Amino acid sequence: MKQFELVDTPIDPQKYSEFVLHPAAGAVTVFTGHVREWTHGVRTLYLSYEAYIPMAEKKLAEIGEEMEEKWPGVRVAMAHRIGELKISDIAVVIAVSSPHRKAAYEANEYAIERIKEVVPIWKKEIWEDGEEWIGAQKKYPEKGSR
Amino acid sequence: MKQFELVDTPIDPQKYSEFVLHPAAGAVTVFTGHVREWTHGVRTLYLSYEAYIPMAEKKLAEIGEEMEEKWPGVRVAMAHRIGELKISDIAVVIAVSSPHRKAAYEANEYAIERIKEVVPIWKKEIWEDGEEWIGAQKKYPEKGSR
Amino acid sequence: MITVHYFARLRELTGKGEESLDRAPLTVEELLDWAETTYPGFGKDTIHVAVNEEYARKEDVIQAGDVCAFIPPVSGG
Amino acid sequence: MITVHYFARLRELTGKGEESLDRAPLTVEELLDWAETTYPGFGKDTIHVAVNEEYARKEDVIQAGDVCAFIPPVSGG
Repeated sequence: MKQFELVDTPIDPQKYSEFVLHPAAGAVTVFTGHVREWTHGVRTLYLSYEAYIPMAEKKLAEIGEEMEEKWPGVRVAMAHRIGELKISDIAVVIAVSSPHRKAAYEANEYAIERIKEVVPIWKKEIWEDGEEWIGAQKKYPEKGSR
Repeated sequence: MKQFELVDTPIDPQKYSEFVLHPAAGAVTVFTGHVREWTHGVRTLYLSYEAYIPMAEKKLAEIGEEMEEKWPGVRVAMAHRIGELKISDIAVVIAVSSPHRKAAYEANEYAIERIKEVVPIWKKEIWEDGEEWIGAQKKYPEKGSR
Repeated sequence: MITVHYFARLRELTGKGEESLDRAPLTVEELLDWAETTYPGFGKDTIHVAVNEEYARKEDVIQAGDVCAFIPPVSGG
Repeated sequence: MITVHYFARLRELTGKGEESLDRAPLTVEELLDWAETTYPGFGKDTIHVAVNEEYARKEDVIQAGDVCAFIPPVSGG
């Protein structure tokens, strides 16, 4: 595995938590984002994720650098899956270790917010009666917004 | 496994995250607290945890109920290990699922704060030149503080 | 008779994990006073008492058959 | 020549994942205008352009050899 990666196979969160663990770490937070069956009353059959892979991995690594600057002492590993995902599959994993728990929670939540803002990954929802590429209609990544 | 339990063997976080996952869950947060080698410049050799087991499991379940009241839709599983733990071993695991991520982060952090306040578990730190039972000297559990 | 449990520092101080007392009924405060007298250094001002696995107030009355536990400051997590 | 990549909705709209253009140098804004004209419904007002895997401003100039990508609103996570 790589510390920041896009994968097209099922994500094993344990690999990422083990990657960030070290003897000075007292806290590890692992966030996993899963395919949800129902969104706003519409039933999802499955999702399809697509990415601009090299740029997405570069942006994940940049987010990791931002986290290490903001919360010194954290260690981070992140992955996003692409391709077709079924209900409950893991789309994204964020593992953060820290000497103390506060930073592990804060940095982890920061990471998912940033991923949703700047990492070039796109989700298509496939329902019983249609499909659509999902994208926030108001918030765009800005150069230098870090 | 039980949803809220004390165990005297190594904790496998995966069991708890699988327990809370369901088709409406879009986010899962797993917190693990690990034995840290250094605390305030003192090197820990290992830790020993002791608990009032039946009351501790009851209090964990109560914390779970508090979480479900405060963040409707979350599912929770928690475990704390007792006995002797070495560096990097998991002392506590908190798994929370939620339709949306915000509640999964908030409820998880709430759980560890409450565990440290009210669950009758005690930690002894064993160093190269001594040992001591650790306990907050100022903050005590209050009846009805939930 | 009531049962009292000792944990952590208190277990080491008293040299026992539990014992039976023939003193009920008594209040939580009276139980703490008894412990402080019996086991010098008990430190009752930092200790809570659980009665039947629930935190009790100092004025609560312990009845025969109750299971009590002295709860020093907790440090789990 | 520059290379341009299309993803997600734009890949489906254009019917291609990438193509080569012989239009450099040009600004990001000019590239977006070209795309809107060439592919009706492109929606350039909601699309960012990455040049060599970094988000670019509208006034940035794209040189021959650069690798560009149209980035519609992202929805990872």
